Amino acid sequence: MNTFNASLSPPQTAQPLIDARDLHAYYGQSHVLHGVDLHLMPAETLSLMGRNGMGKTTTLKALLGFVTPRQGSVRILGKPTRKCRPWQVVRRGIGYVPEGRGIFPGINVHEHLIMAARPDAEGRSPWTLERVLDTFPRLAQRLQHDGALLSGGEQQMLSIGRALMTNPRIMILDEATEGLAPLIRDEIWRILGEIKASGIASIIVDKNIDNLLTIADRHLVLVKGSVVFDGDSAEISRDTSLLDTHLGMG
Amino acid sequence: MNSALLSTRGLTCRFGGLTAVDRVDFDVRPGQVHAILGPNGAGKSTLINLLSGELRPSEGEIHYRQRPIHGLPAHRVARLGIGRSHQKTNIFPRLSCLENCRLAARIHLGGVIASWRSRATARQVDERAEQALATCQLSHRAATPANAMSYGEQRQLQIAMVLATAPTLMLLDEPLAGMGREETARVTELLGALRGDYTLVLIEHDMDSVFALAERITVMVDGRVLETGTTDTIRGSSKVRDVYLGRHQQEEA
Amino acid sequence: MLHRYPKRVPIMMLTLTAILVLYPLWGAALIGDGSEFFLEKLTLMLILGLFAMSLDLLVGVIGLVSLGHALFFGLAGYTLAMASPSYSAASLWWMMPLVMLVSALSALVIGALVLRTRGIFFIMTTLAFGQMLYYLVSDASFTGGSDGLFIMFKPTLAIGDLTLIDLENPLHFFYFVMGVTLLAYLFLHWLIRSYFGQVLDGIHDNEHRMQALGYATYGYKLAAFVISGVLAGVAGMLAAMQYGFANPAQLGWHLSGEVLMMVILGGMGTLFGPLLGAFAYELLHYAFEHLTVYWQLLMGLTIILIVLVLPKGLAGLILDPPRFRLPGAGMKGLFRSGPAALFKARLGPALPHEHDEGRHYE
Amino acid sequence: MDPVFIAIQLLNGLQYGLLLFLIASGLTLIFGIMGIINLAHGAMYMIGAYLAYDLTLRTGSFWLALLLAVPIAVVLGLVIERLFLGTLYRRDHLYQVLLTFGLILVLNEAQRIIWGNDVQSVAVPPSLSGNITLTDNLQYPVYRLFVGSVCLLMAGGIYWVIRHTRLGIVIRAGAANRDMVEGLGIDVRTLFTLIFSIGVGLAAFAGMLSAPMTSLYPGMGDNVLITCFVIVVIGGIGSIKGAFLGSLLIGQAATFGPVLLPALASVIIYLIMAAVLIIKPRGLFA
Amino acid sequence: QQNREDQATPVRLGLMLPYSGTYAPLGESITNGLKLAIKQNGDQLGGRPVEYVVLDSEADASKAPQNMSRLVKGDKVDVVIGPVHSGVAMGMLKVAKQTGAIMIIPNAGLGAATGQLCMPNVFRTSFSMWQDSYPMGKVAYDRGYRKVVTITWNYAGGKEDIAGFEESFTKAGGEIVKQILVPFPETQFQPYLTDIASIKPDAVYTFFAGAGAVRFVRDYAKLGLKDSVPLLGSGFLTDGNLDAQGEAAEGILTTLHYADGLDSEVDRAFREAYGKTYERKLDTYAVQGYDAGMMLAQALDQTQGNSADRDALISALAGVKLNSPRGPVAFSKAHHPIQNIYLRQVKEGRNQVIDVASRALEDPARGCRL
Ligand SMILES: Nc1ncnc2c1ncn2[C@@H]1O[C@H](COP(=O)(O)OP(=O)(O)OP(=O)(O)O)[C@@H](O)[C@H]1O
Ligand SMILES: Nc1ncnc2c1ncn2[C@@H]1O[C@H](COP(=O)(O)OP(=O)(O)OP(=O)(O)O)[C@@H](O)[C@H]1O
Ligand SMILES: [Mg+2]
Ligand SMILES: [Mg+2]
Repeated sequence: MNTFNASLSPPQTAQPLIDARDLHAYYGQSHVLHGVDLHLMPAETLSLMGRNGMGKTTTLKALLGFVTPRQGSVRILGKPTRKCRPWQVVRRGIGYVPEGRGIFPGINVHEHLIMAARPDAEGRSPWTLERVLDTFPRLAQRLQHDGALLSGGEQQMLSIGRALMTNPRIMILDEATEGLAPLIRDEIWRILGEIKASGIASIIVDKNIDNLLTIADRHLVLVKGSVVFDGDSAEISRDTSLLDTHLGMG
Repeated sequence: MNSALLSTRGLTCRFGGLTAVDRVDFDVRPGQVHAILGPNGAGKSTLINLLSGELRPSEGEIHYRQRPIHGLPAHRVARLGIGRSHQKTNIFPRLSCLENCRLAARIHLGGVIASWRSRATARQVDERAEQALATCQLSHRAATPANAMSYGEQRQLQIAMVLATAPTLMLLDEPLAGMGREETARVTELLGALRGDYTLVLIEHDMDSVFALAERITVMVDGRVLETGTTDTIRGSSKVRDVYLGRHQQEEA
Repeated sequence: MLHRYPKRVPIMMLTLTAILVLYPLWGAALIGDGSEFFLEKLTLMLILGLFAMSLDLLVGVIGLVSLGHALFFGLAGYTLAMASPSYSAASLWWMMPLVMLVSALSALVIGALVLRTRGIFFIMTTLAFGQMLYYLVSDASFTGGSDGLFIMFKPTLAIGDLTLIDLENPLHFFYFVMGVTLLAYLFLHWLIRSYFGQVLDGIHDNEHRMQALGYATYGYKLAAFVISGVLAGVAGMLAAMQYGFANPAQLGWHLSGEVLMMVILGGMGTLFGPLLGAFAYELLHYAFEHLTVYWQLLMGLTIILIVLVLPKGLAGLILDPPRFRLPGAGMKGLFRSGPAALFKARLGPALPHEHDEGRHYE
Repeated sequence: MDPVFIAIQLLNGLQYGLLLFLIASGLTLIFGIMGIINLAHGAMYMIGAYLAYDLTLRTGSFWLALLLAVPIAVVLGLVIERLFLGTLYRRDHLYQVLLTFGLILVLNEAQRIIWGNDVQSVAVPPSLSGNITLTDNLQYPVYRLFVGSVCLLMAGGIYWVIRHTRLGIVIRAGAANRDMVEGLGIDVRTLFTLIFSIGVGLAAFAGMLSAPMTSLYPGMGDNVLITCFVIVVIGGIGSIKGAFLGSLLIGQAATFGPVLLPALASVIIYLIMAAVLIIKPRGLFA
Repeated sequence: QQNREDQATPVRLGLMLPYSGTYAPLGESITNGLKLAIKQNGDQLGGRPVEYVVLDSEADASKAPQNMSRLVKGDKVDVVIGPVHSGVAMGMLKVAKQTGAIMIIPNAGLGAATGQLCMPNVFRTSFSMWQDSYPMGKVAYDRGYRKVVTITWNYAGGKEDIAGFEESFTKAGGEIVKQILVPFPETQFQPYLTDIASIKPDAVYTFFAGAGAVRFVRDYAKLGLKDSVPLLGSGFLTDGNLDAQGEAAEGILTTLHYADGLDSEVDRAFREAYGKTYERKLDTYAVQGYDAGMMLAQALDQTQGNSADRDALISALAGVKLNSPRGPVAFSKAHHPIQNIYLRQVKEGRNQVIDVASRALEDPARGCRL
């Protein structure tokens, strides 16, 4: 899509939800992102792929404002995020599942869920406590359990459930299914499919490339902080050498 | 049973009203890769924590080489040659990768005193640490502080640390989590190569790797052992399919 | 890695040592009339520097923040006061080992108990033990109560009749203290870079993992606690020797707090930082006191400023000298968001993903 | 001692404990829940007491003074948090310690410059200056009972906010991991500024309420500080209930200890703390 | 170096007093009194101008030796005036001993300073704990009190004060039924007062000073003890504290070396001058500072401004006779003031003198070999 089109068409349909250009990010002296371009259209599912340490997480953090890019711009829902703090960015309707899960010690499952609860921009709350607990019955059994003492997989469910409680317009999942048992993993992919169907856009990082290829509309492959591929599943499947060299799929 | 390197009898662990591990009998044969599967919250990690001495069992016994080790503190268990990795990244964030591995290697080569006493031992520690890094392809990161690495790289460093300790028995709690596709393949291969020389207890939700590596599998549900058997029996078990693998995995396999 | 410093650190240390050694050459010329007193002040700063370094082993290296460290400092003073014969001088040959032994034993006993706790709980238990000893000493009569005790004669350092160092002579005493401090620095420097020190680093970072690797961390911590206690004891003995006076205030929490401030101000975990911290703290104190009776105001403001501007204490100033590369928006930001911008501008954005909050006080 | 006096001592201990809780409650909020070690807490307590003194003199009414002083203290807390502490959350906690140590010096000196060195006192407001007769030679001032009940109310209120409101959850979460709370779209920074100011307000409020019961002097907060930390730590950090029970425990210990075990009077609270922590290294109610 | 100093070079006075913390008001009063005396002396001592070197002692004993040393060796003061706090005095005495520096103690009442630690170069213009409390024992007995409870802080000063009272009270035939020691600086007195109420003694004798004294007196009254058990105390209980104590202090009996309503000419003049110069209310501490100043004025006059010859100055100081606001003061061999101790009662917010409890009382200076 080109900018000309974007400016003409009504914002809801053609304006990208996230539009990041030429991101350069650093940790202290080390240059981690080298000009990443990324955009996410409404209701689109985007996967971010790359080996360990290639900059996936950093890209996501740059979008959210946890890392301030030294160069480049991020627009979310059309508005720049330059001077925004992460919470302001997130408030525009992002549900964030960080890698490492970000569970708070000393806070129980129920509290985790209600502290995040928030209706969406239109004031609707399709994701209620009941619905999240229905989705993750395991959490319902552990409602009064301290978050830090949950098993790894339970924490992952909680992290996803918590993000859903914010009734987001965009879901950002870093290592979406890490530590989940196969049955639940399938369940998560199903839910992500459902989310997608309900018009929520998402960016997903995960190691299960096969699932990503099924669910995502478009894929971005990062190598050493640069985007080496941006295309849909068909394209990526055609280009096996790409998968081979950059993702280690033989 | 006598041939078991490690065995538990009636092992139980309760947290308040919750029984996370419930009368588990479990045998690990020397030189084998023994996988533990089970849905989330089944008590797998808790079991490993009991074996490694990080938790004390509420009831039951653990025998290692026919000697009881339940009730020993974690560091004593580790000194017996039982090394482990944790499900949640558990490294030394300010230290460099190399130092992370050195700390691991040193304690298993006699600790501080031995390194002080003999230069050769000290050198051995360095060599072992470097080798472990190299095996995990982290050599280029040797001087990087652990907290300046990506999540996946930190997970790899964890494996390197276990390797650096070179324990007789390795307890690995989801070693592949957080790793990329290629890294997963590589580490799977690596663990496969250890088979025979080392004994591995492996918790992992990545079924491709589990089926590629494991010789025996124990499946846990709600703190209890559902089934134990060879890889093929478990794969074929309908009970396991229902509670853990799901239909999809089954068909693929 | 953690304790490997650029060359300028040893160069600076050597220069400072040289400057101090040569005090007789410049002292009188520069300070004039008060040079004799200034020598005393320098001696005291060295003693406090030694004290601060000993605490740094706990605070900076292992991450155990003690608010009762003056216990060992003061106890050593009392040991000296009570073990000294009334009408003649004691010999340092046995006094020093005695003080070290008493410090070591008390550190062993107290350490064995307080090391069961962590974080803020450790701070508070050390405080509790410090205060208990404080009240014990100031309530009892054999210790001279709240008025303290005099040490009538400075111990001597002699072989037979030959006095090696005349400790009564302020200059000799100064060199003696300097020698001890220097030795302690070199010892600690070696210690924290040794395999033992690496274990302490590991404990600081992640004690749980250390145990899982097989380290009996309690033992290591206890050993470090004892070493730290002994060095604090040596400092306390020197301080008591300097003025021949032991007082309960020397083991109260005020002094513990003050030396902790020196450590933080200087830069934790760097050894030379706390040494500088002790000097800086005392010099500031001295200078401000001279200026006005409202010296606390100046002192407080200076401390606040240093905290805000120097993220790693004084040591950070040397390890990572300011470059003052203010980015374009930096100056504007400075006015917008207060002093925070001052160092943010210099250091770039704070590192993300550092959820180490609560680590010390879990 | 006969039972009547034991009962009176129990009451004394209870009332002292409640007062301690009031002073410690701000500290629990700032330290126990937000995780900030605020050494200047005692100094804030002192400022509160002096504000009550000053404003009572100026307005002629203790109650009016309270009404005016609380907002002043909260604003002071706001300024301190925004200017200084707000920049330190990502750094080692010890820098907060050092900074608040600097603040103690500044606040103490400010007190001396503004109010001078003299010992001062505040009269008990006339409406509460009555006494209840207990024995032939002992009375109980009504004001102390009043303060006791205010403390109880505050304790209940704080407990409710921290445990049972979303705000409480968010503060506790923010102390554990600020970034993640931001990642949920919550403005932690403003929230922390707010809570810190409330904590300062509480410290000052405690100072104001106790002003008619104690004497005011330079550095009066420094002695209170340690006792407060003892309480928070004995109770178990982050636990309002713990701080409350810890206060009551210390209140009773400080009342009965000196009477029953005079030799240990000075060390009793430290002894208790050391014993508690050695047996339960994370406090009684962690 | 015995050469006479130039008359133009100032006499350097080192003031080592607390200017911060709990003891700060005392430091301030003493400084005021001292400066007033010197001002009245024409801003000169023995013909030389005066220069003050002011140092905050922080009432911190651990810093006392170095601070003293700074004044003596660093600032080269001729005389050190200080301290307030007994622990600090100990540290200073040590340095005074080593250096021979002349030191005038304007407050700290520890017995040792003019007892076993007495030395030629140390003077005191104030009091000793014993001196102020000893006369009270007899007063109490004479008033018919037989069973008395004593209460003070558990520190050397408090214990010495109580000991003085006990000595004369038991000698007269009274009995101390309980001795209560409150941890210093605790001011939570309620449990102790309840304890006292249950004992029902004839009277309570107490030593507290500063903020603790204010709180004690107020609590004593508020708990209703004031009406049933008379309160006796060392004069520091009420001195300088009456404003803060208010009503609660009315009627309390104390002994001290100074009082309101002495009404001598010197006292009247002093009070007037002090009132004109300072906003602070006058208290005993100011008198102690004032007398230190007067003492210096007399002695330096006698040596004609020579402060370099220490021995001469010391003997001049030792020979000083003061016509002080508190009455005539001379110095004992131990360099301690021989002075009247007054019995005072709080009336309408004043420490009104009602009697001389002991005239020209000399401290026994136990252990002093001067
Ligand atoms: N320290 C603890 N205190 C209380 N409950 C705990 C504790 N540790 C674990 N649990 C609970 O025990 C159960 C078993 O947890 P465990 O971590 O062993 O599961 P797991 O099998 O490893 O699961 P996963 O595959 O998700 O990692 C979980 O429900 C967890 O919430
Ligand atoms: N806190 C940090 N300080 C310094 N460097 C960092 C930090 N975090 C990450 N890096 C570096 O930035 C690069 C990108 O890291 P990032 O976390 O974005 O990778 P990633 O693609 O998410 O990898 P993974 O799959 O392992 O999570 C890595 O090389 C890493 O070493
Ligand atoms: Mg990542
Ligand atoms: Mg697990």
